[in-house]
Amino acid sequence: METVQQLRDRLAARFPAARVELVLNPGVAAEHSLRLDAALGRDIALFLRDDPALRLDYCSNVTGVDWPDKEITDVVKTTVPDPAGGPPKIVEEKSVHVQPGCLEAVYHLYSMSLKHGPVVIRLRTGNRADAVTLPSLTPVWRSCDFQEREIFDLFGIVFAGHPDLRRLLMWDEFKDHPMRKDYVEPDDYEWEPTAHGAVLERAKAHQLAAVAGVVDPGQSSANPPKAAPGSTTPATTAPVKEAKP
Amino acid sequence: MSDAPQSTPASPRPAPAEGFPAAGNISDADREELRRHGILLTSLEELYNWGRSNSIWPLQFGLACCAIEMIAAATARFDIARFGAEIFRPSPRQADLMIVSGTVTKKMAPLVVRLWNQMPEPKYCIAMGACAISGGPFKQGYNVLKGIDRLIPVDIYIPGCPPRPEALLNGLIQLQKQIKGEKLTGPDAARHTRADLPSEYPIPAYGAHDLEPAKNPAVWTPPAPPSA
Amino acid sequence: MSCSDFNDLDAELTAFGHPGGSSVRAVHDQFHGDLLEVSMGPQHPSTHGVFRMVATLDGEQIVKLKPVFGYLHRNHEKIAENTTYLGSMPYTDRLDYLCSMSTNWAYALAVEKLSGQAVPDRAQYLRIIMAELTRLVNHACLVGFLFNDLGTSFTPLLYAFREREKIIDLFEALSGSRMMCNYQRFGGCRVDPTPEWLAAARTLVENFPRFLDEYERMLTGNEIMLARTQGIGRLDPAHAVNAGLTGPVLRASGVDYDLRKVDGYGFYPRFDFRVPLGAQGDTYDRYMLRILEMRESVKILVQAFRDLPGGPIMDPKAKLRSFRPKAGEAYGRLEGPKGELGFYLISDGTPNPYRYRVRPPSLINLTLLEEMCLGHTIADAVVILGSIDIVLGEVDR
Amino acid sequence: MLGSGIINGLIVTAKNFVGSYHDPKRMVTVEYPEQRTVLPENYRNFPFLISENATDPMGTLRCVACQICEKECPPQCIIIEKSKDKKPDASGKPQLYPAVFGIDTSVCMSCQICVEVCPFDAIKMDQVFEIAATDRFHDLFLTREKLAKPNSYYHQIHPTEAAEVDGRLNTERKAAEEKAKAAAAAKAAAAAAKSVPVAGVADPGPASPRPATPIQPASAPAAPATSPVPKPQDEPRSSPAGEGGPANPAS
Repeated sequence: METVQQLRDRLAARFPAARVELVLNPGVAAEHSLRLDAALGRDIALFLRDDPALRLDYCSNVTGVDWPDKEITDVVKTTVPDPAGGPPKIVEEKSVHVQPGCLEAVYHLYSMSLKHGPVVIRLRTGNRADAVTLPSLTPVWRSCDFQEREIFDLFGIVFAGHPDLRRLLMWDEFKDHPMRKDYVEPDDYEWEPTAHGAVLERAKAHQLAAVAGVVDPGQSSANPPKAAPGSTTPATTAPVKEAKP
Repeated sequence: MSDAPQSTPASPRPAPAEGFPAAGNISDADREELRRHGILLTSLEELYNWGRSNSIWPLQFGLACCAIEMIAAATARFDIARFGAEIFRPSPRQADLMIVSGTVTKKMAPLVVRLWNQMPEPKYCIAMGACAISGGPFKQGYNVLKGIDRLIPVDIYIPGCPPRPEALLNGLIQLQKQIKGEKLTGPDAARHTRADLPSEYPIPAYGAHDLEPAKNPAVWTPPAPPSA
Repeated sequence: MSCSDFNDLDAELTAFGHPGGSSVRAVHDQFHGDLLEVSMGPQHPSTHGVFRMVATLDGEQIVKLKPVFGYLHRNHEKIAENTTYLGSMPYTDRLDYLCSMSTNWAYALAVEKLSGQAVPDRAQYLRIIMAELTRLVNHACLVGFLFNDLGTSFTPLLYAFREREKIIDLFEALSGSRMMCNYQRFGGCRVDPTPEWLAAARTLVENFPRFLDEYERMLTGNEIMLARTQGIGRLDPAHAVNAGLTGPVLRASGVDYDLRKVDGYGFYPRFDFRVPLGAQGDTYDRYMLRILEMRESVKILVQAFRDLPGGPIMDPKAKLRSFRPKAGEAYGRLEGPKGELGFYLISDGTPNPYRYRVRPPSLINLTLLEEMCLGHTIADAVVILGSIDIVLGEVDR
Repeated sequence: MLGSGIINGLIVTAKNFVGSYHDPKRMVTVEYPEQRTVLPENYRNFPFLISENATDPMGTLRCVACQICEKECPPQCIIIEKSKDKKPDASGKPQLYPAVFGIDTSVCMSCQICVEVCPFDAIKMDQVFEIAATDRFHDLFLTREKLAKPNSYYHQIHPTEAAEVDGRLNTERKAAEEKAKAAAAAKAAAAAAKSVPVAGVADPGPASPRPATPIQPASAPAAPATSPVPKPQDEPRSSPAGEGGPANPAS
């Protein structure tokens, strides 16, 4: 099979409008990947599937990856010659800029008929808040069906053109995307006898909140849920007690 | 009553002046002595509890890894049928015992409570394995309920990940002992005989971030952590 | 309704473009009945755990079936991203809890690909022994569960569990736990088996074909089984490949794709074994394929015991604590008993993986469940689900 | 012939049914509270702490509160608080000790990682499994008093592994001894004497996983990190009560 570099060149020639970047993998595995232009993602995927030399008919793994906003400190070193004739000084200029985060979908493609692979392709969203739409590759490979639903559920990438885009693992009423790096899970830290590290911090925060009466022991959660008394409990002999002081 | 505790030392019986003592006052040693002579003494309460404790029908309800060990306990090698508990009922209406075998996720928790509510009294709950007791290794997960005892009362906790089938049998024997000791009348009567105690528990709803409510304060009363 | 009727129906469905959405209408138009929605599970004796199917029925025929997941979603990936590489190893036991040994290996394989660790020869052989023993356990139990779904009350499962107990006794004697072995490490295995253990394992493997013969005599010729599995849940190869199905389900449709041959991971290229393939792609083929795979596994095991070399079982450079692979990513996969089990890891140079993803074969093999069930009765859906072989710990993770 | 497959299947089950009456090998049931499976030596369930001396378990814990296991435990079920003062260990060196050591068995998954990372051989895997309780907050949280078990108990449950560990520790201690001869000599000898399994010193009591099982002292003496042989696979894994096998522990 051709190398990823050759494949990149071939794709660039075939899709001149698309931006196809080579993403080098610095690790030992050295499985380099191709970052595709999201707008033309599905066309390129179809090409990869149907090209006779590639025949990538099997999409094995679809993964979401969250890349949060990152603060990057740039250090620019400039050499200033000393006017007095001494050795030139090195002046460092620091500047901080925020690299905007994004969400990424990674597809591992193999060929079952030609028995080669993997070709790793990546699609990136514009940011993590509102521009989170990517083209769905489920029409190309049916195996993306559940995996794209899972990514929609856990990361919040919206796959345009997916036939049945619903949450896969969490319930439909759930609002968060828990696999994102900045997700805070609900507060149920009443009984943590062996807490240390991050868990201890959360347990202490829970204790403080309980003492201050902020958290209702019956309904504690990191994000106070909206009250829905009618829907929560059916008629029973033991209604949930209100908060004890 | 061959399985009366044999280790009880022969305590002096309550010294009847004449005649025979009332059935309730006979010590275990005396009763064992009588049994050897072919006389069975019992009370209605004991007979009732004996029957119940030896035909506990569990709900056929597996959640995760521990369910495989529960199935293993029902197969030939461990043979839970020796305890009268082999009839795993698929319907909660016919079951006496709910073995919560595995991780209870928040998505599953309302259904577990509903199944519990559908079981008729007297009913018992065994939390089998670390996950059912406390969330276990998956405790810090966002979708994992940290212990089924936040929502329903649990009678026996069997730790282990997963517990051996023998450990499940051991828990079942403990439950049988508990059932045999239950009183039907009086102030310390068993849960199912008392009208003031609930047999149904509120079913939490799916909320935007968590279950609502995430716990039932009527059954969930954790003490202060020991190291705090 | 006899088998031939179903074949006619199949032909008609193909004419209407089966599988796919249009066949829903086709079946509906054919029967003109009122539709009934049935929710099976998550508490149902034959859904193999907390799996739920929402089936729309016309009479007893399925016209629509939607699987619902997540009742055992216990956040394995999130927890793994907050713990060390080694700390995730015991969690992989709990993914596919019937086959902890091969799940361990899949994870170790991915981490070794990420960090470039070498594995000594003896450990490679031990891994193959454990993986194939696991395959025996899984397939034997699967057949037992499948017959439970067909309506036998527990008997084949009792036979399967009798054999399973023997094998997991071996696992327990070696690794200390019946199910959660936690046996593989990055760069080798944890415990070296004694000669007595190996002798006991060899005896077991040599006796296993006898069990298989008994099992087959009891089950394979059973007319009720034949009537209920042949022609049921057909799956054509093109759809199966496109839907990413792997493992015995794919090979039952006749696609020759076994990672032990394709990737040749571990020392599998040194072994002589066949990859059984099905012809019809129906439930019966999936059942027979499991039996044949067990026989091939026995062949592999016999060779492994014969050739097992001496030497160390751990890479001497491997270290247990403060393990930090270089930044990068790797996707490691192997042929688990249920299909392609893959781990995708992104390292950022810290002790914890930045991204940890499991490619669950059980979940992706369910992609075509609806298409396989369309036009069959609700009782057949149970059997089809049983023949796909899912474990909910892996489906929902 | 139609139906012959079913009849064949019935013949198989009938064979097993009849066979189980005359062939004890086919009776696989272990009647649990009366009979017990012989747990393999490598079996692990919940950790415990090793103390050198059965009479003073709290004073002779091997643990030096380094907190490595607390950090490495995947489900974080261990809590350790270091002591303020130091106590001499077996080789006479002053060491910290755990003022608080707790394991929440309602979380522990017996993965053995704490044992593998412990550099002091202070925490080992136990074999108890009958600890079902009615109150998880108190009964299932094991404090250091409940966790400490003497070294002789360790020898009883994992003989091969314990002999290897003791050999290693003794070598280390001898090396330490040579460095600091005078004061340490007496203590090291005492430790070496203690580490030999002494019947009757340890009383595992109700926690013992197999009270009536005789310990085979000669199970693969030279092999490192061994696993015992399971019984031949067709036999039931236990002896019937009252035939020289495990006595009835239920009485």
